[in-house]
Amino acid sequence: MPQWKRWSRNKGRQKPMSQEKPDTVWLKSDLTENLLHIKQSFGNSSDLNIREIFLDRDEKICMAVLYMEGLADENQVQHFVIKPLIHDENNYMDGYDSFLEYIKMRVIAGGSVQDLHDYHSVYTSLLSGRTVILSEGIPRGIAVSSQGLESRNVSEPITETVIRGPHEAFCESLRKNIALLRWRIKSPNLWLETRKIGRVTGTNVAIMYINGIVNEKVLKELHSRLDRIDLDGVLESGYIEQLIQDEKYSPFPTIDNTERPDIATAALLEGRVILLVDGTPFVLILPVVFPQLLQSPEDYYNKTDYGFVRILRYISLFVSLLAPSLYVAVTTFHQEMLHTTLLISLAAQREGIPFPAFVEAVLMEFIFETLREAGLRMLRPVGTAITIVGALVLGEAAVQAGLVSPAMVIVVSITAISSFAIPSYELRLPIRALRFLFMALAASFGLYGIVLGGITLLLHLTSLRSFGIPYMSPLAPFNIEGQKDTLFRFPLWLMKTRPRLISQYNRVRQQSTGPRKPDSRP
Amino acid sequence: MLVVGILLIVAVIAWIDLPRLWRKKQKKDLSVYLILLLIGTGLSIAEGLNWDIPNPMDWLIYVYRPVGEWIFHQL
Amino acid sequence: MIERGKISIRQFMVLTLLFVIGDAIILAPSHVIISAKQDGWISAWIGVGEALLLAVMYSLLGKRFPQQTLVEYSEQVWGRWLGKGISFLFITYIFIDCALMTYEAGDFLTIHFLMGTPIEMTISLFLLVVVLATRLGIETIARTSELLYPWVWILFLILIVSLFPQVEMENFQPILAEGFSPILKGNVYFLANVLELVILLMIFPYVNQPGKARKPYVAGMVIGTSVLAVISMMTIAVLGATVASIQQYPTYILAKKISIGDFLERVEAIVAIMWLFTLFMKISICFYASTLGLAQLFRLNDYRPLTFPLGIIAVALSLVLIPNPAFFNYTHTIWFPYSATFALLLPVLTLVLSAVRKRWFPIKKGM
Amino acid sequence: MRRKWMAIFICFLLVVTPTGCWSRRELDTLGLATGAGIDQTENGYRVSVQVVNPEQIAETGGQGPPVTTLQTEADTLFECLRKLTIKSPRKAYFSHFRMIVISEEVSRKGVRDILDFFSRDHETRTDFFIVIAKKTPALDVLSHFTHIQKIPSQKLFDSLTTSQEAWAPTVGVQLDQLITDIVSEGKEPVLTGVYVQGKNEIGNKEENIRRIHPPALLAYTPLGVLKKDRLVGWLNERESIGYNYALNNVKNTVGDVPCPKGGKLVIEVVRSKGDIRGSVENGVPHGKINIQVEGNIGEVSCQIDLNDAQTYYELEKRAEQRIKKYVLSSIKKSKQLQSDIFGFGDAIYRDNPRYWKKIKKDWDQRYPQLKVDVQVDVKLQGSGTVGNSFIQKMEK
Repeated sequence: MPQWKRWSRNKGRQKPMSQEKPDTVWLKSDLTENLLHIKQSFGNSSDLNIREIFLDRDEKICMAVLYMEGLADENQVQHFVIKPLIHDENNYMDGYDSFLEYIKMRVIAGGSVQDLHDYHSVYTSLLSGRTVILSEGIPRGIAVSSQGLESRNVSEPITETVIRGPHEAFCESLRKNIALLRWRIKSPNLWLETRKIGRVTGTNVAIMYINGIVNEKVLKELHSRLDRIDLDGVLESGYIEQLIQDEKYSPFPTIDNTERPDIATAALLEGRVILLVDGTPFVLILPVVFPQLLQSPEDYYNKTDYGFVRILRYISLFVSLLAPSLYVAVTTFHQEMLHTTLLISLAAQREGIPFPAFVEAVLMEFIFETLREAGLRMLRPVGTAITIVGALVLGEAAVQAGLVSPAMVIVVSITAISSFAIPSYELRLPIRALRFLFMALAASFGLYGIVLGGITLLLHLTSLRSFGIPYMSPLAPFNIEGQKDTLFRFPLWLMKTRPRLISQYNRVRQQSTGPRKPDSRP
Repeated sequence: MLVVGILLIVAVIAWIDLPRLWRKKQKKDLSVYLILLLIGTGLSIAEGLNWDIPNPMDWLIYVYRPVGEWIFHQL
Repeated sequence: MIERGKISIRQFMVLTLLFVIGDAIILAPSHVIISAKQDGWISAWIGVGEALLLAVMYSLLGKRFPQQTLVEYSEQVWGRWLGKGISFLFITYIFIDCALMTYEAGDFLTIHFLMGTPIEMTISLFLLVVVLATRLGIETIARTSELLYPWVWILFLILIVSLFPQVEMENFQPILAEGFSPILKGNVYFLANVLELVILLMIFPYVNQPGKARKPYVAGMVIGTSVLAVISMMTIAVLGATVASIQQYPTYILAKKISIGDFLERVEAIVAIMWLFTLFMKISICFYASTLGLAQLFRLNDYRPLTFPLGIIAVALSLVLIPNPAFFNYTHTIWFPYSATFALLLPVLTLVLSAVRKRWFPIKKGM
Repeated sequence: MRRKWMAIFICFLLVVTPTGCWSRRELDTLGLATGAGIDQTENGYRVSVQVVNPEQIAETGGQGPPVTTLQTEADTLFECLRKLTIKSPRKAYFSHFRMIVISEEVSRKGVRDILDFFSRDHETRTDFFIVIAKKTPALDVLSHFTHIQKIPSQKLFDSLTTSQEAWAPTVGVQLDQLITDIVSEGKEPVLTGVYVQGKNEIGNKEENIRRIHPPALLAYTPLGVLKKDRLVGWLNERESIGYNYALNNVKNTVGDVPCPKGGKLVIEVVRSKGDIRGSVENGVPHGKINIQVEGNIGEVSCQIDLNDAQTYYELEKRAEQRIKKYVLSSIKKSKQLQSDIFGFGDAIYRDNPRYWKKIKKDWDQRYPQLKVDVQVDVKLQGSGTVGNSFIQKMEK
């Protein structure tokens, strides 16, 4: 082991896990002291609203209503907490062992009420948008639900678009996202576990799965991996993804993500687990197998297409990975493979090009990747302009100037177009990077290099696992049933079972027979 | 130059497995590993410098050629 | 057990099949045609029958020791030191086979594909990938073979179907012009390829249903040899015995003949790629078997550290073994008796001896 | 895990960087050779290689000629080809050979040395045609301006491919076929001839393609007969037709048949199957040629009643006789030349290998005495889009 790695590991050990519960500090009975403590903890932040109320005419029972401005819905606080408290004419009745209990049971009109005993829970309640009520003389508090953070409405998916199918995407609010799924799966077996991850951010992370279908082993593995996470903040589900994936250095995604509730629902029904992270519309799906990354929800929504498009996607995967390298290999090593006429026309195009084919290819690919990156980061209206300037003007001019051959421009364009036909953005990234590697192989060893590179890639892919599931299944290990939904999508009524390795119990998914013509005879 | 190249490759190879074997203190594994690595290095350097190396194939031919010719003669 | 991976029955079948096709797909036709001329296909089909018998014998041996590799049980059967000696010779056999095939790969590539690239480079690169595969273990090798498997079939079918218009039945005539002798000679060459299947006894115990390894093994062997026989037939039918026998790699020349319309021609890369796939599988299995065997022989904890040193040795050895191409042809004469020692003599003796020992001297546990 | 990948990457770099790219050749460093012509010099060969000028072929077009023919002289073929580099900026690349033109002189001396190079070299394939330049040096054939297809060797290739499909006398012979025939003891090879028709001296000037009626044309002639690897004689057109019928080389052709009452009628052959068999009867070898032809009436220029079934039988018989005559004449010619181009020897070997072993040594002497039985069966199917010709009505 190299020295630097050992050091970095030691450094990590120095800080012990100290995340959720430090030392519990209980609430005091003195309201003023409590309020002071809370205010101090928040550093007198002005968005902490504290409203003090006297409940009885004698002004003996002092209460404090606390909420965070913005996080809590002012309307709700007013209508369901403050108003009932102020207008409460009954005052304190006997029969309730505590005054706070009385308020909780009779007065507050909020939906969910929770008891608080320590400061820490007060903070989390406040920070999750709940309203906290503290009372003089009682070392307890109650939290009333009043979350009202304005979040983006459910809108159309941007990254995964379909022609036919729901045009609805997850949004940044965890609650809304969970609701979107609950709405789709009306079954009590859809179970939900939440936990907070991030020492500072305390981000809510929800694990959802359908009990009875899900693979328990995957679930257990997921829990243990989540337990191992210790970081200060989670800004996006990518953070979680990178910390719980199987193979540390593989460029291929072993965890899928989606912003479409229908894809998430389908994953749940197949027995997968999904992981929702507060604050991002991208939910994680696991385990994931490679063929899944080339599926689009529309494969299932459209009736006529039983897999033609999917084959097309596999082909475009090959093309976008190998087209430039094949071009380089064939034109610089294996000219005998080309048809004479084609060879002559290619040779004519190459006349006077200053660079070798490999450099030409790398240059063009590099320019194209830059263009794509620029187009992504650019302001949207400018983006199109840049694309046009870049692609059309630059390409045309480069050919005119004799810097690149027209054939190379064609190859690069085909590569680019094919890469967009891969549905999973996550898969495009490794393909993009590997393309350059393959070009280098092709430039030094021709087709032989490509074949060896391909074998290495296959070796790598087959050695991957996603939460214990072989990554290339059902292709390798081969599973005949799985073929119904791999290269081709078989008619719906033939796909009677769930993927074999992913859901091990409860395999049968439907018994429906295919559509029948009505019996003509009576 | 060639020897340096071979030694470089051997060094890279040793870097992969040697530290782990060393740390685990598996004497037998380590010794087999080192012997094989040494043979490999020696063999490649000898081959690279075009030294005369006894060819195992010659031994095989010595042993099996009569047998082979006998078989083909019989057919 | 050093290797914890398990492979399925289907994977074992695929491995066997690709192993049989291995390097033979491009070499077998020339071997049988040189001595048997236009009757070479008969030699090949006889070879299919022999492969069936061999497979049955090997699987008997595998069945007798379902949990152990050949190296492990030869120690039990032959006694500790004799067993170790036999195992060591067996491992060298596998390793030499591996080195020879590596040389074949390099030789073919430098002749037909990468003129001017030194053979050391092509060989090193190839073995680098093989070493990588071996380190990833038998499971990964098996899965990769499953992914390559359909491609081998597709490429094979393209080759056969697109050559159909060029088949000339006259090339097969006359049948049995020289009697059976040349056919049997051709058959011996063919058999030398098939005998290497004994190496798979090193993988037998890793099939996940040990009792059922026999069927896929036999199936893989028979289908594989049939593929070779079909290729030999095609070579004779399309090229004719004369042209085929002067070629070093007739199957490759065969692919050069493909010409359908104006679009499907110059596709000999198909054969080269198919051959690289199967050859890669075969070399990986051999390399895996020899590293694993060596680790088992010395009772090491892991075979993986041995891969890189053995890889270097294999590169050097393949160049040492074959100083020039003529030497390579030379090896064909001795390859059959050499293989037969380990592929016929050793299994038969082991079978007999283990039966005898079981009967009269039951093996003590922990020997 | 990472260490393994790192190491592999480093190994890869170590392997790749020094190798440079040995066998790489950029397209613009290739001299794309499409044809070679081989002439005899006093003690060696003069090889002319046609190298494409890609710029001239490309759509933009240029001013220069589409190809350049370079020639060198040396003792051996391979030396000649390598010597080309002293005249060409680019190394010639042979994978795309379409044509090898061998001069008559060389082919009379023997072509085996040439063939060995082409079959041994890794760059060459076997899918080019080999022809003999009849009465012209091979160099002239390869330095010819051709119309439609600008590259002369490609033009030769294309026109041989099309004419062997549609015109009986020609047949394209490729390398492996030629080698098989040369090596085979019971069959001798043939090669098509090519010559310059018209004014040879204009052929290599650009003027040749400026004219609507080119003064010089490259055209194929009937077959040259080889014995082993030496040219021994030429067949004429009719003999070539007979040869091709017998060897099943005819796919589609036309042939005329004399009408009963004078005039001619042309039959278009749509399917033909030739079959050569050998046998030994009473210790004497026999050859048998069986030809089955299906055809349509393609052109009628005589008085004939095509509505009469009897006419068809009559015509079939005449056609059969005609084809038989061609075949017999070609057999006669080959017997004269003592070259068994039909492969009767092979046929006998296939039928009776033991007998063949006895006679193969003196087959050359025996061949002229071989009895050959020719059977032709012609079937006429249709008469085109019309029944009786309008000529029938016109002259009534």
